[in-house]
Amino acid sequence: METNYLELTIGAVLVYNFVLSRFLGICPFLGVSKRLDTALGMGGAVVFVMTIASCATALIYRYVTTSVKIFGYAADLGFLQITLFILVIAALVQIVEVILQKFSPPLYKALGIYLPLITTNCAVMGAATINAGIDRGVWPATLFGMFSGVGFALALLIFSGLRERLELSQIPRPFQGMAIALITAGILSMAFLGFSGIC
Amino acid sequence: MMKTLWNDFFKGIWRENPTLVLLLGMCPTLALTSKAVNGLGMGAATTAVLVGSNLVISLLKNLIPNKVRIPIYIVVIATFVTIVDLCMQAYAPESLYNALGIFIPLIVVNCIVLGRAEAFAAKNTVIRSAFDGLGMGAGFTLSLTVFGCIREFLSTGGIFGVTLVPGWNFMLPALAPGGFILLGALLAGMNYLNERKAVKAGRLYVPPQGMDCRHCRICSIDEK
Amino acid sequence: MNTILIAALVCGVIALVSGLVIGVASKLFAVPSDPRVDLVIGLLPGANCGGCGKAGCADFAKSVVAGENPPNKCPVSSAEQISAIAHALGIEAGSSFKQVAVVLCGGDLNQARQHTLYNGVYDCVSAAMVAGGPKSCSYGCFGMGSCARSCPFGAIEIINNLAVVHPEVCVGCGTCVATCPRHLIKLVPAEAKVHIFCSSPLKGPEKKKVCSVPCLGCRKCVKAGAEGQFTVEGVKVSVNYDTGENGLPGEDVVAAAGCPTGCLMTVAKHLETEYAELAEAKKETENGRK
Amino acid sequence: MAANKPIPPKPLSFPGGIHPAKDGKSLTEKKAVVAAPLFDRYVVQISQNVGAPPKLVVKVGDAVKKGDLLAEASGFVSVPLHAPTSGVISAVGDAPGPMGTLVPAVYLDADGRDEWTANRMAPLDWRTAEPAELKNRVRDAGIVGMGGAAFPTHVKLSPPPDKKIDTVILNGAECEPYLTADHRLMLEQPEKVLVGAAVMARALGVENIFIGVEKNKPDAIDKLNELAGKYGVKVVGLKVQYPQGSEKQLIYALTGRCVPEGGLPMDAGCVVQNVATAAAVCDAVESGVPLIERITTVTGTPLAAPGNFLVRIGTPVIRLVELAGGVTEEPRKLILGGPMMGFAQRSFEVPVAKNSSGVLLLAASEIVQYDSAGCMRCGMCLRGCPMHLSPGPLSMLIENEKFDLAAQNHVMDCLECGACAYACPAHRPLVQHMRRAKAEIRKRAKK
Amino acid sequence: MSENCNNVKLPSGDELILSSSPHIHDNQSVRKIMLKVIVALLPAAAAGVFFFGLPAAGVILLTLASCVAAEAIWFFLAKRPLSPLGDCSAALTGLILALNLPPATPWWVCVLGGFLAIWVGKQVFGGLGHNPFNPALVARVALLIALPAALTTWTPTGIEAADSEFELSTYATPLGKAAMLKTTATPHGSAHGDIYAELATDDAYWNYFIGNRGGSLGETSCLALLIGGIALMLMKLIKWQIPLVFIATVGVFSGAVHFFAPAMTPPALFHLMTGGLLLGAFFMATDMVTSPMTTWGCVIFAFGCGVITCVIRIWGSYPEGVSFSILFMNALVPLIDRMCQLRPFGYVRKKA
Amino acid sequence: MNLKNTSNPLLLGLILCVVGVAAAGILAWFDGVTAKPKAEAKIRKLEQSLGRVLPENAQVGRSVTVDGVAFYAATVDGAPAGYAASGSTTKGYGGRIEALVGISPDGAVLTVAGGRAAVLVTEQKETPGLGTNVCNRTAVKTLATVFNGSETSGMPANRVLDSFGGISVSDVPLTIVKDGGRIEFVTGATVSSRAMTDLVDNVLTVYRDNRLRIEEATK
Ligand SMILES: Cc1cc2nc3c(=O)[nH]c(=O)nc-3n(C[C@H](O)[C@H](O)[C@H](O)COP(=O)(O)O)c2cc1C
Ligand SMILES: Cc1cc2nc3c(=O)[nH]c(=O)nc-3n(C[C@H](O)[C@H](O)[C@H](O)COP(=O)(O)O)c2cc1C
Ligand SMILES: Cc1cc2nc3c(=O)[nH]c(=O)nc-3n(C[C@H](O)[C@H](O)[C@H](O)COP(=O)(O)O)c2cc1C
Ligand SMILES: Cc1cc2nc3c(=O)[nH]c(=O)nc-3n(C[C@H](O)[C@H](O)[C@H](O)CO)c2cc1C
Ligand code: SF4
Ligand code: SF4
Ligand code: SF4
Ligand code: SF4
Ligand code: FES
Repeated sequence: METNYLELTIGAVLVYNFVLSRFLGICPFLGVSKRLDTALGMGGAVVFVMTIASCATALIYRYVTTSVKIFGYAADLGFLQITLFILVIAALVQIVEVILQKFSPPLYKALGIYLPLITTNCAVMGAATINAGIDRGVWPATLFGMFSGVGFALALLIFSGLRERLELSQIPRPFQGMAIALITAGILSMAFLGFSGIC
Repeated sequence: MMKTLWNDFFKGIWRENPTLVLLLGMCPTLALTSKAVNGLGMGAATTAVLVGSNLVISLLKNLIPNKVRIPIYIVVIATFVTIVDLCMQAYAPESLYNALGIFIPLIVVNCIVLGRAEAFAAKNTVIRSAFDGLGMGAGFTLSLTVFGCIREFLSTGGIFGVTLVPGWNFMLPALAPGGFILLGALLAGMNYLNERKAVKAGRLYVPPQGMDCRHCRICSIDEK
Repeated sequence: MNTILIAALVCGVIALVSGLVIGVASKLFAVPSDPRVDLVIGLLPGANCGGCGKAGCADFAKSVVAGENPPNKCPVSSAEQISAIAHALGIEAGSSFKQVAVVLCGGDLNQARQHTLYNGVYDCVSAAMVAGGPKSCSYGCFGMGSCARSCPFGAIEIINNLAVVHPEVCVGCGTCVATCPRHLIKLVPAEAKVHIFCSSPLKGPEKKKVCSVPCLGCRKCVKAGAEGQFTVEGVKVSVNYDTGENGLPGEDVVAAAGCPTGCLMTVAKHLETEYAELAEAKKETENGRK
Repeated sequence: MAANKPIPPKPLSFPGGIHPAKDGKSLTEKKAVVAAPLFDRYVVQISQNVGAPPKLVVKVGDAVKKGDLLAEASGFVSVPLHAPTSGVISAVGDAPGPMGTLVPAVYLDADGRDEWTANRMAPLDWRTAEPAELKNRVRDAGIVGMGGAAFPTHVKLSPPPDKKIDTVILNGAECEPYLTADHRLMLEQPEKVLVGAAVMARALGVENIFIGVEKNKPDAIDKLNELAGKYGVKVVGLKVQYPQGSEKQLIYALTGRCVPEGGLPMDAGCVVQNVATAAAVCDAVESGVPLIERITTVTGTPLAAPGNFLVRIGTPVIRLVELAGGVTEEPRKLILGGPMMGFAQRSFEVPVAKNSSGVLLLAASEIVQYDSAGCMRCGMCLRGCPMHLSPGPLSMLIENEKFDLAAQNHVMDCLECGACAYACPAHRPLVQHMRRAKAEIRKRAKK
Repeated sequence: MSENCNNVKLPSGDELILSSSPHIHDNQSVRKIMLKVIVALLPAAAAGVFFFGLPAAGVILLTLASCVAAEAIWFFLAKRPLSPLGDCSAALTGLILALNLPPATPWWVCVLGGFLAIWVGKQVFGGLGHNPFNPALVARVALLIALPAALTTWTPTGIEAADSEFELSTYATPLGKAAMLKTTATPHGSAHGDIYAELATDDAYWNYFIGNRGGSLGETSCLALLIGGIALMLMKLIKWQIPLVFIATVGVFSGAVHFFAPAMTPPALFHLMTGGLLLGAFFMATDMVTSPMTTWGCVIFAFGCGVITCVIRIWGSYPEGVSFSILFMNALVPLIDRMCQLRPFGYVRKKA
Repeated sequence: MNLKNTSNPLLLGLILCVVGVAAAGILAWFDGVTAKPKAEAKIRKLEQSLGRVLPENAQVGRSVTVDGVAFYAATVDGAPAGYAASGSTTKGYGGRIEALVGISPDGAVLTVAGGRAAVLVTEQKETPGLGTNVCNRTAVKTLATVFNGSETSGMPANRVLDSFGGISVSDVPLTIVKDGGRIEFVTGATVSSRAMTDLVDNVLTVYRDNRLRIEEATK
């Protein structure tokens, strides 16, 4: 279990960036990066959801799937992990959405449209699975989820800036659209490789 | 009937290929194709889940209330994913299982699977849904394997672990940046061919601008 | 067996709670939505391209339902898709009266004199602001394709420095009409096949100096056509697109009129001649290379 | 309000701007103004002012005298038009205009007698005349801004009551390369310029009068200084830097005030007038002469004898070229105005208008072609832009027709001064882009 | 209307050129700028050839040629005129790439690098001016991760090689040595602070300054780079803020780390004089296409480059971080540009 | 029956609950079904890798962990045949490297089938194409080997790892050739080579210092 929080956070944001080196959450990364403002909204939403989802799934992992005891019978429910994680994440997202809608319409307006997109996003589930895979405690897991989200948001922000610039370039016809976006993402991920080893 | 089924199957392979045309499920596409075997394995696993979930959901489609259909789809899909996971733990070669890693659980959130459940299985018959799942899965597998072959060949000079060009060693295509760049180049190539075809046919061709969500509107449909 | 029971229990409880919460929440916070929006979303191509000026297809669908935007604002939808939407919403968009655009100028590279050497942005609007652009005819098409670029459907092609609308692709959205700095583009009924490809109001001899296919104002067509098929404004003759009782002029009128310059033409013929000229030019350059 | 603040120490310059290496002024700056002879035909464009075009009051066949009304003002922002000589109206119709399109014009065949009209306006004593009287005179004389914009001068002299004007600035900067008309005017008729300034100050009820002159005209500064005291005018030498003559930059250089974004000089408490305008005002007031002739620089290396000429409004440019000795080398560009802001012409038939301060011919070797290559983001245009815009990125936006974003990035503040395009190593047609965007945005705003 | 004026015919309207104002231009062009930068790089290239011998000249020529060839082939494939080749930017990219490669780079790596730079780094984005990343660096980093062995095989300079004690097979650059010490230095090591002594002697510094050290072809000679860089600054072709802030940030940052933890990293001067800092700061971070346009933007950009360079050098697994830092900050340029937008003259903040 | 449009929360919850219960049931049952193969696979995995660094036919017995090194005792026909030791180092270029080292009872690195030294890296993060050349034993499969069926089943060769063959406790401390020792290294990947040397060195040192304890514990 990691105890070095600095390493945990820097690692999550830069070195093992979810999008650019772990290949998680590519779909929203490519899909919601056309404009800077939408990228900002999506980034915020992902940080938010990843934090609470990592916390919730870590709790489930710790207190249900690995060590549930009912009527004195213990069972290893490892096989339920996937089902429970995704169920909890989906429900959580829906609940957050309705609550936001009710109690903070401005925030809902800013983040609302991105929330459902996050359910079908590898990043959230990925963070939960990684946490479970190395048996992280609830607190580090939450932190990991949050900073992985920050890493995602950072990559998304940078990428959307680049794409706004690309939009003004005379991209050769076959490369227009997704193709150039992917190539740019590749070079961006190359730049992030430089951080390897700093933790 | 046969024709419909054939159509359901075949559209996933080329016309609506989930990776190359719809640009869905990008994470496994990029993460698991540094080797052709991994692509094939991931494709097979996803296909199994797709067929299974499509079957079950089209069976249950009338019993599923609209309000909770997404959680139910998810549970069904998650069940199949877990089954695949358990099978792989038990029977698959260890190296493959390790290579696929967390991407097996992540099939759950693959937009292709959920998207087919929502867009096809929930509206069509069991048989058609099965064929649809099979076709989409085959398309996914095919593109992953082909892309895997390309990356593997360019980086190690071999395919499926068999060296064809001894001494070739060029790591870039196998690493994250190379994956992105190669996929981009591949798309550009497809765009070029499609555009040429379209021009010949006198049509207008717009290169895909982003992922194509017309087959999975999970994200937008729940917009209250 | 224990495991199965416990698993079922745990999963059941969590699922029950989720279901309850979702159910209760959706009840409590229900926001009424217009089912037609979903309908339109379903009919749109879902490219989420933003080409319509909205944040995405869903946003656009809302504005269509609200009547803020006509369905044909979506640049990706085909004509059928658009009419399907219009049909679904009961809007009479393009179903009864289809219009297409036509560029009323026939002076291409080979026929109209370029007046000066132009050096600047290759764009009609910009060129028009530099001493009226390079074309000798102050009313002719620059052929720099501002309209073609603005057309969301790619219906306009620039052939031999002249804009030509492909009527089968054009959906009549009118974007190009607003773009052309020379106001050469007109929306006409789709049935109109015959046009006078000249927009200059100048006198015949003056036009003759700068262009070999001007409308000289000889009125042969007016005589050949039925009553009300053409309108005359000063020297300028044009097809009357407000279909009167005699309808629009057809090919027979073209044949009967025997237009001395050939600016009275069908669209098909126009395209045909332009393509032929293009092929000619290509052949020449190839020969030149050999 | 900026207007009430005391005038801070003068910067005598402004941030940004460029120094054209070859300013071409030496071709004509030593050439005294020569009055052009009477030609046999004048083509007077009807609309020579910003605002509503004047209404024609003559018809074909009418005989007119010099100074007779050809068209009368049709609104507040409109000025009358006068006959440049005596003769017969031979036609009313289209003539090549300065923007390349055909514009309505009056063709006046001179009778060679050049007789003044009978109802010529009476001289006024400006020291005693009412401000309103002076303003009316300025309007009746058909005076518009002769520095380039052709904005009716009397409008500028009638600020709305909520704007406090405390300074009149005469623009003698003449920062445009090649042009020396204002320079010669200030040198040869300083008295007229100063009187004009005083007249306008009186019309506005203002004490503070500046004349800003770039320091590359030391003789003109000296000349003005000799007489300036008499009229309470302060002559200020300014740093030689293009576009020093642009009113916003000039106001900043002279007073340290900034005209707020989208504002007018009066928002900074100033009224800026060209020196030629002032001279025309002087003529109108002191001798009742309407604006029918002006000093124009006819220059360019292809010309045999470039010089400054006193020409009547409506003279076709071809006559001026002949007057300047004809060409010794084939000119490839004809420009009305200076090389930085002037308009390329498609024909030598265009007539001189009230705001034509120069006629410039360029030979092939002097022309640098524009290129559609991409912006290199080198930032040279940023350094040159007197309005602190980012012309490079703006032009990219405009090229991609993102006019909304261009508007957000302040393209409407562009002066079209050309400093950016001058500096751009990629030879991008930046000003043309700006112009298109401004037109497009105005069009959209109207909708 | 061709009236005769004296002896020369006036052009009939057809031959008059129409264009927008302004009608005169500064005597500046892309080609001239690129050629000037190429000339400014010649001292560094010459130093490289002097210290590393003829193979280095081969690398320079080959890389340069392959960049130009790659651009020509691209234009040919895209059926576009070859005229943009004349702007010399491909040649400059090639030269800079060559100066970034080890002196003994195999020929095929040079060729591959040229194509990567021009195709992946530049032309797919639309060519000169459109590329968000520095093409030479894209190629250099791609090669580094693709062929780490080829790109980390250093050769000693001719002078060093003549030194008989020298081990040729295991040659490492000064930064490489520092990095190795980094991994071997145990936290509780006794030789606290002295471990870098050998790398930071006066003698060593002199060698670093003139360029008698291992490293990429053109990065070794501080002297040659300073000559070229300062010339560019004086000609105002590069914004002086970038090199200055970049170098100062590295100096201050590494100096501070060395001050507080001498075992962590060598002194600041070592950092300034070794590796590709000067080459990067003067010639690569300043590429106008890929750096911010405004003054403050440049300052932020250069500061970011400096910090990331130090972070990678001190904590990262790569011995050198200049390439990565510039590439990373290139990605941030659109955001920086947005942050540092200029206010128009007379701008008034709209009241909210 | 069509429940599509129900919005009764209780019913919704119930339906979801039923689905959940069913899913959980199926999964639990399936988990039971695959329990045995899974366990076998796990054992197979360990044995496979352990087996590769031990003599043929060796049986893996009890294990003990001393100073971070795990020793698995092995016997051949009941007689002690040495240990498979799982050690690690953090001096790799990418950080931690883990490897299995087969050692004989008297503390020498074993030589296994095909004359390979019994050193097998199980986890590493070295630079692909550089450090991995030091760590990985990758068989070069070519078309020829595939068609001839002559794929070697044993361990592929690796110059650095194989140079550990026969090295024994008496050779400690180990150094690479470059530093004057006996262990091979890969130019350009000295760091990784040193790290491997350090790893084996550590394993042997621990064995030398705790031999009796280990023998005792794994009896
Ligand atoms: C729409 C418009 C309204 C103007 N109104 C006034 C005005 O009320 N008072 C004034 O002094 N100048 C006014 N001006 C004139 C400008 O201040 C300025 O002198 C004119 O645009 C010419 O400037 P330029 O030659 O620098 O382009 C107005 C100009 C325009 C275009
Ligand atoms: C870039 C630029 C440069 C200008 N240069 C001069 C100049 O040199 N002399 C001048 O009188 N007016 C110049 N003007 C016009 C002035 O801004 C202003 O319109 C004029 O001084 C107002 O006086 P007027 O109305 O009498 O013409 C320039 C305008 C711009 C936008
Ligand atoms: C991108 C990069 C990756 C590297 N990866 C490794 C590695 O995985 N293992 C290693 O031993 N050295 C690696 N090195 C090289 C070390 O930095 C060091 O230079 C080298 O090990 C010493 O070189 P030598 O073997 O020639 O003495 C790498 C260097 C670079 C630039
Ligand atoms: C000061 C200066 C520095 C440059 N630096 C580089 C560089 O580091 N790498 C490069 O590929 N091109 C460089 N160029 C050339 C040019 O800008 C580059 O090819 C463009 O990025 C291609 O679009 C430089 C140009 C200048 C003027
Ligand atoms: S822009 Fe013009 S040509 Fe294109 S579809 Fe609309 S009307 Fe037709
Ligand atoms: S029709 Fe109008 S917009 Fe189109 S090319 Fe011709 S001039 Fe340009
Ligand atoms: S023309 Fe406009 S953008 Fe260019 S320098 Fe002048 S004010 Fe700035
Ligand atoms: S001067 Fe030209 S190339 Fe440089 S930034 Fe401006 S527009 Fe771009
Ligand atoms: S596959 Fe879509 S986010 Fe990962």
